[in-house]
Amino acid sequence: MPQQPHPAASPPPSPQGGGEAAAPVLRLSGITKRFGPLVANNGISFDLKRGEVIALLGENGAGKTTLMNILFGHYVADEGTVEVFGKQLPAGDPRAALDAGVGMVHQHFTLAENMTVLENIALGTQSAWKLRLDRAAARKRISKLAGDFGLAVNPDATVSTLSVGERQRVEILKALYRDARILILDEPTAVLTPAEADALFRTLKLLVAQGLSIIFISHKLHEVMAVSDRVLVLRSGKLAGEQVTAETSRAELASLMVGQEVASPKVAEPKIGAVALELKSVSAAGQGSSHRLDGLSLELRAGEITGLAGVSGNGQATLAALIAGVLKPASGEVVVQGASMRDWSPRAALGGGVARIPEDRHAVGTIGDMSVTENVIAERYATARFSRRGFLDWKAAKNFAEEIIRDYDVKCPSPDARIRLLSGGNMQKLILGRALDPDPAVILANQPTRGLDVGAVAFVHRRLLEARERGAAILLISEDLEEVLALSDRILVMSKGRLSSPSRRGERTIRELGELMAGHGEGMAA
Amino acid sequence: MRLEPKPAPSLGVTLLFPIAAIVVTLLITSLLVLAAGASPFSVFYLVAKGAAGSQFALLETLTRATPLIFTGLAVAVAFRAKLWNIGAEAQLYIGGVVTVVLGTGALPLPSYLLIPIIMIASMAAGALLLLGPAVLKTRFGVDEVVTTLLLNFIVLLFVSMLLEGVLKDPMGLGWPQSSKVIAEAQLPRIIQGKRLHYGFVIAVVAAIIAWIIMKKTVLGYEMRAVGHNPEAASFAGIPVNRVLMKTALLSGGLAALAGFSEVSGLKGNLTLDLSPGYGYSGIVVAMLAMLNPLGVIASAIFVAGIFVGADAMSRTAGVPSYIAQVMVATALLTMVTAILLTRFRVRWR
Amino acid sequence: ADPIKVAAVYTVPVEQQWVSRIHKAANAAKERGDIEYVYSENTSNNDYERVMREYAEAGHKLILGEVFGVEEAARSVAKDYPDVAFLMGSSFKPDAALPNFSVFDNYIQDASYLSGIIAGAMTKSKNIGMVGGYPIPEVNRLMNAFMAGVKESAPDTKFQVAFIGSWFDPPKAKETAFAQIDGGADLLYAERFGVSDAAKEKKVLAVGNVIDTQADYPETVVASALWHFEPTLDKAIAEVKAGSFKADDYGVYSFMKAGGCSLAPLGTFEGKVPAEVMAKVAEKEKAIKDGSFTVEVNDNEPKSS
Amino acid sequence: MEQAIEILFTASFWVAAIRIASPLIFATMGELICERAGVLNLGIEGIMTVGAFAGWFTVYSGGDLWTGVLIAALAGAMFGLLHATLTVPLGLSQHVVGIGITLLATSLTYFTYRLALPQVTTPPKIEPFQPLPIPGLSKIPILGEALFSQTPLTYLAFATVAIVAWVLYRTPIGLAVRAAGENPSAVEAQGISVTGIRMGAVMVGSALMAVGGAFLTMSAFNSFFFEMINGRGWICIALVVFGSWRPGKALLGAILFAAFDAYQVRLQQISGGVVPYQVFLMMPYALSILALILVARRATYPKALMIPYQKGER
Ligand SMILES: Nc1ncnc2c1ncn2[C@@H]1O[C@H](COP(=O)(O)OP(=O)(O)OP(=O)(O)O)[C@@H](O)[C@H]1O
Ligand SMILES: Nc1ncnc2c1ncn2[C@@H]1O[C@H](COP(=O)(O)OP(=O)(O)OP(=O)(O)O)[C@@H](O)[C@H]1O
Ligand SMILES: [Mg+2]
Ligand SMILES: [Mg+2]
Repeated sequence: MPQQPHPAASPPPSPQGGGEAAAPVLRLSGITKRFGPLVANNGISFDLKRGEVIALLGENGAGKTTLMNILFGHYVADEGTVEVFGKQLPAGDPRAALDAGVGMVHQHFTLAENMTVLENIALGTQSAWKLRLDRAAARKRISKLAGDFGLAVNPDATVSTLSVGERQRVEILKALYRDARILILDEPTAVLTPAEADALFRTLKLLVAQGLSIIFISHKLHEVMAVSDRVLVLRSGKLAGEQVTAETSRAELASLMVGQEVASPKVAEPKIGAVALELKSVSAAGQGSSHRLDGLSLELRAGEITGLAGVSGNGQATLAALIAGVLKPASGEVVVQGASMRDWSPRAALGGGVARIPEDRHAVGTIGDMSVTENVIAERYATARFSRRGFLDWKAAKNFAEEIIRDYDVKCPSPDARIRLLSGGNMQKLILGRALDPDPAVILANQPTRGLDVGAVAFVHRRLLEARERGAAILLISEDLEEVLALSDRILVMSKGRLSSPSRRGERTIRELGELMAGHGEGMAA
Repeated sequence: MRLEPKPAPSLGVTLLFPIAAIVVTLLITSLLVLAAGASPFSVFYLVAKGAAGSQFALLETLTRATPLIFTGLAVAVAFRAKLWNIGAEAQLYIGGVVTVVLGTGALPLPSYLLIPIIMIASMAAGALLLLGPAVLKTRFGVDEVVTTLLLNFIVLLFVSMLLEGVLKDPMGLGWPQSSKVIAEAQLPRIIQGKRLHYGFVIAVVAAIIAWIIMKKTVLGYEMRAVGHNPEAASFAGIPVNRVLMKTALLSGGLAALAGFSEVSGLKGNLTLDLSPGYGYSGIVVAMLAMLNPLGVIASAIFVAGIFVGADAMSRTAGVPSYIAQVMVATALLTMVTAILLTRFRVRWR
Repeated sequence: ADPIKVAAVYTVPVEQQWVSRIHKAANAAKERGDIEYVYSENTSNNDYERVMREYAEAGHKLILGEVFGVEEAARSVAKDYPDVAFLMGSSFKPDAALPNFSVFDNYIQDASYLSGIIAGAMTKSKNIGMVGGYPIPEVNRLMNAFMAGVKESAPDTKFQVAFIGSWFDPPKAKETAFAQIDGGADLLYAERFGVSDAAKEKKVLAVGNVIDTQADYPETVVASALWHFEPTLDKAIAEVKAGSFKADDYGVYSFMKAGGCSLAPLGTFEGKVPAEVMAKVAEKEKAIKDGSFTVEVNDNEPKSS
Repeated sequence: MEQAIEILFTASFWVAAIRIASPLIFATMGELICERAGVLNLGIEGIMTVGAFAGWFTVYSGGDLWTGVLIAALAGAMFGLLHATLTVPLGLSQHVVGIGITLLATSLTYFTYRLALPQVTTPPKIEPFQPLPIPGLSKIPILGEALFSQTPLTYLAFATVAIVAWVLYRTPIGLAVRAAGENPSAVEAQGISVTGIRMGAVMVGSALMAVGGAFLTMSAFNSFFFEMINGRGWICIALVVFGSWRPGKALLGAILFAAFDAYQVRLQQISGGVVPYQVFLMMPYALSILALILVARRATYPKALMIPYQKGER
């Protein structure tokens, strides 16, 4: 049974005084990790200094998470060593990493949802054989840390009631609570709103000022430029480059990552057509932590990308569920290409030519344990193309899968591979292909590039613009304001379940949009 | 300790581990035989002889495998869609009830009409019985593990009530048993004078049909999708609740066929001991087959063979007959472990 | 002569009262050197036929068992092995066309009836509790005879009858008996294990059935109707030895006349049962033995009154 | 009708209810611990059988009663260890292992019993736990009698509930157990071994199940019989769900179920044989389903229940 001294009792050795530059807080030497034939990490070595922020960059599947998991003891490296404060960490022992002062905020949160914030943080921090969990002490310490670093959360809140941003704060608190001296953040901003991301960066600054060292993984180059001191680029498991942030540029980093220049897509003038989808004063109960909708109206026109910006939780998820057919309106009307939809369901939406790209590709977009082929036909298996008299035409299905794999440049071992084995970017391409193949009249793109690398992002953008050219009506829901600004012909802001008046491309500044997102400013429709 | 997937196990490895499992099982069994004061050396021979050493033994094994194929299929189908049907036992009994209700003279029809009618009616009854828990699951979120488990008790008491009431055989001298089904409702024996009956053939056909459904049809695809990720399935437009209902109907129907086949093919009438836990063994059979309907045939024969063989061994060796169940259980646990080890490698750090 | 090879196939463990009597008689015969004895217990009816065949194949000369649920299959086995004698517990009659298949049953209603007479005299509350496993003829028959006996000495006695739906759940039988004691019973008819324990704990009386448990419950068990399988088995062994085994109903060897059943000695209750009651018992016993009185065999499910 | 209601106000009815509930309480707490850690333990029926035999046999062979309880618990923990080894690090199907363990434990017990006592015809008896009325408290009408005139094992059952509740909600280890059932990666990320927690929980839970079985042979009764667990283990699985995975509610469920059981026995006596006895026997099961329908919507079950956890897998 694990035995954990109270963190305060054993402060990790922190190299005080001079010689900081000489003695790194963390040293990875020659880390190699194989998954079967795949070499996920290949002889990676680097140092992290006290108070330094390193950004780790790389395409989807480059091996970033794997490397961090080795450092933290989730995975055991096949070769190489990890040294923290000059002492070698035993392999595969998260407890040792924690005790040595390494804290990790995982790409996918590791919180027990039905338990409170305090319980999640205190887990494993007190001696297992104590007859009583000291909640008061834990609460005190959490409040202090929260105050010191601007990480406000209610310790007694159940995690399931928290927003993504709050959950992330809990994750960081977990690390700080254990006196972490090295903090690893794996794509911390992928699911954050810009405002939340800013708050996170402020916290990180405070931490660095306290002498913590940080490894920060992100696909967003502007964040990397803003936050880090040094950038490491991984490509196919190898360290492909190392740059001092101040001496490099976004373009250079992008080309280091992908191996070539990434051109941003060119946007032609829209050819706006008829209304393809219309919501007529619909009301619907809120989905999860998202706001409810009350008498909301919306028109999507052919050949136009409508961008929907907003702080998450303001009803975007509810709106997306509604358009996707997952949610039936309590009142009001859904009109697809002129036809009022009485029985609204995912099937009805698909039948009406509405393509859907869901927010969560792992939980909702794909069925992880089924093959690529089985996943690509999921929305259309019942059509004549893939089935006859109750029997599936596997040949047609496989052909279709191969077609998507080819046309959408999906990297995968074979159409029979379980889709779980694909990287997020490739999964997303597959979902995109599945959705766009039937030339849909309406496209609901909900966070289509979340967590994707720059190459994949450009690819998705290009495909969406092509669909627009072809005359599709597109609703782009994204928390990435840059993305919304770059792609949208028309922008709406959602706040407390209501939509602002629309603005055309370039009409509103980021600032104005920000005010609308915060729920004030002119232009909120009544 | 952790498991790492093996790339592609070679044929040798695929066979090696199951063989090792059988060897371990025999070793453990031999130890118990030794503990009972008998000679452990011929255990393997005696088990094999008892399970397949003669035409009689082989037919007995297949006879016992028959209901296990049905219940195994019922479980395999349901578990695919993650509908945890632990109630195959109850569905089996309901199938038996329908068989005697219709087969004891109520429907004076020729065999070729009567038997299909009884089969369909049994399946319908078993299907409806599982539909209840399925509806409770989808409508009220009631855990079906529990409801199907509890229904086993309720149905058994219900059958007991019928057998002491309306279904009681007037010629049965007061025993809680039903009348015998009429000749037209009986499944013929495959070999005259032996116990193996056409229920076995029906079971094999059912397995093939179930395999086709799972592999080739839209329904099978839907069931797997719902089983793996209901949320994603629902998003993609798969009618999750309807699929679960269909799964329940199919699974309950298959389990009910076990009751039909035992009554109509083997016992002739319904008693309270129609099944020595075939419903529960079905779970074992299905999981050993890794939920593959065709695999269910093999695993049912394996489980039946071990039992029949070990039971015979216990008599020849002169050890308590409970050793048969011990051996079945040991074989099961070692075999599932072996199957795992063919696919994964154990790393100790 | 060499001992005869005897095999028995039981559907329950040999602890079960009914089977324990057969097991005991067989072990006694084995001790005497008359037979070699092997058995298979807890054999489900699905396996019954197979086990019978295996024993027949293995050269056993006499096969004992209980074929209540597998009558037809058992008879077909007998047909296939004409040289093997089958003596089977059964509710049906022997069949002359199947000369090697005989039947028996625990016809101990005589003793049950007598135990009922004593019970009627010993209950003060005129309220008797009866806990059974399942209402099958073997059980009903004895319960009914017992109730008839009770009515002989206390006609207005009230009966509480309950079935627990299991042969092996003594805790449940005990709870049920407790409930009957709560319901006013001061004497229990102990058809299942567990009932006498309840009686002992609550200091009321019990009447035993099939086996004699007075040694375990000296303060509790007043009387017991005992089944002796020995006359039945010994007769069969003799027939097999003589080569004259034929289809027969061995049920009569369980009758009191044949020594197949008896009232257990009063033991600790000697002198506590009123003398006139014992006189009546003796009188009835005599009448039963000389054939002037027969206890009715009633297989219907007894009901609470 | 009146009689039917009067029963509810008799002390002996409630005494019986508590007594019938006692083995269920132990086993339900055992199952609850396993499930709280994320492991469905369908081995319960067999493990109870092992406990019933081990405890009884210890006393029969000359051990004292409490030694018997301890041995029962150890025997249960051993089968728990087997279950846990197969389902936790190896991640085998919890359904199949559970049923396999039930089969193995039951048959191995019967086999051992037959080897140990080859010649008995009536199962030998032991001197079981005797009721130990607590002075004063047991004099309180009905409630006091029901609760405080039981055997020491019943008191232990109630104490177990309190301890389980305390451990789960008030101690660091309980926190880890609950988290392991909710999200094992959260446990792993905090440096605790999920495997260790789950295996420990299954072993402790199985030990409790075995004590529940031992109650039947050492307190409710005084000898061991084949098949005497008679489905009680399965009931406990339902009780855990009924109790929404909370010790207090599960205790309530166990008492409620036992009360139904004690009630149906008494109703059988006054029904005059008009209603088939099976209807009464069905009552506790049918009412359990009904009760489940009422509580199901609010029940929050451990999210990781039945999901094996493999370190380094997603
Ligand atoms: N548990 C695992 N089993 C097998 N292979 C794995 C496993 N985890 C990762 N891999 C392999 O390692 C490679 C690197 O994965 P990793 O998660 O480190 O990528 P990443 O750089 O974090 O990607 P992303 O930017 O998408 O998060 C993947 O391409 C994958 O094939
Ligand atoms: N069990 C696994 N076996 C093999 N490879 C895996 C496994 N789990 C993950 N991977 C690999 O790990 C890589 C990263 O996985 P991850 O889940 O981090 O995806 P991602 O690209 O980061 O997506 P997202 O950002 O949307 O979560 C992928 O390339 C995937 O192939
Ligand atoms: Mg990653
Ligand atoms: Mg990613």
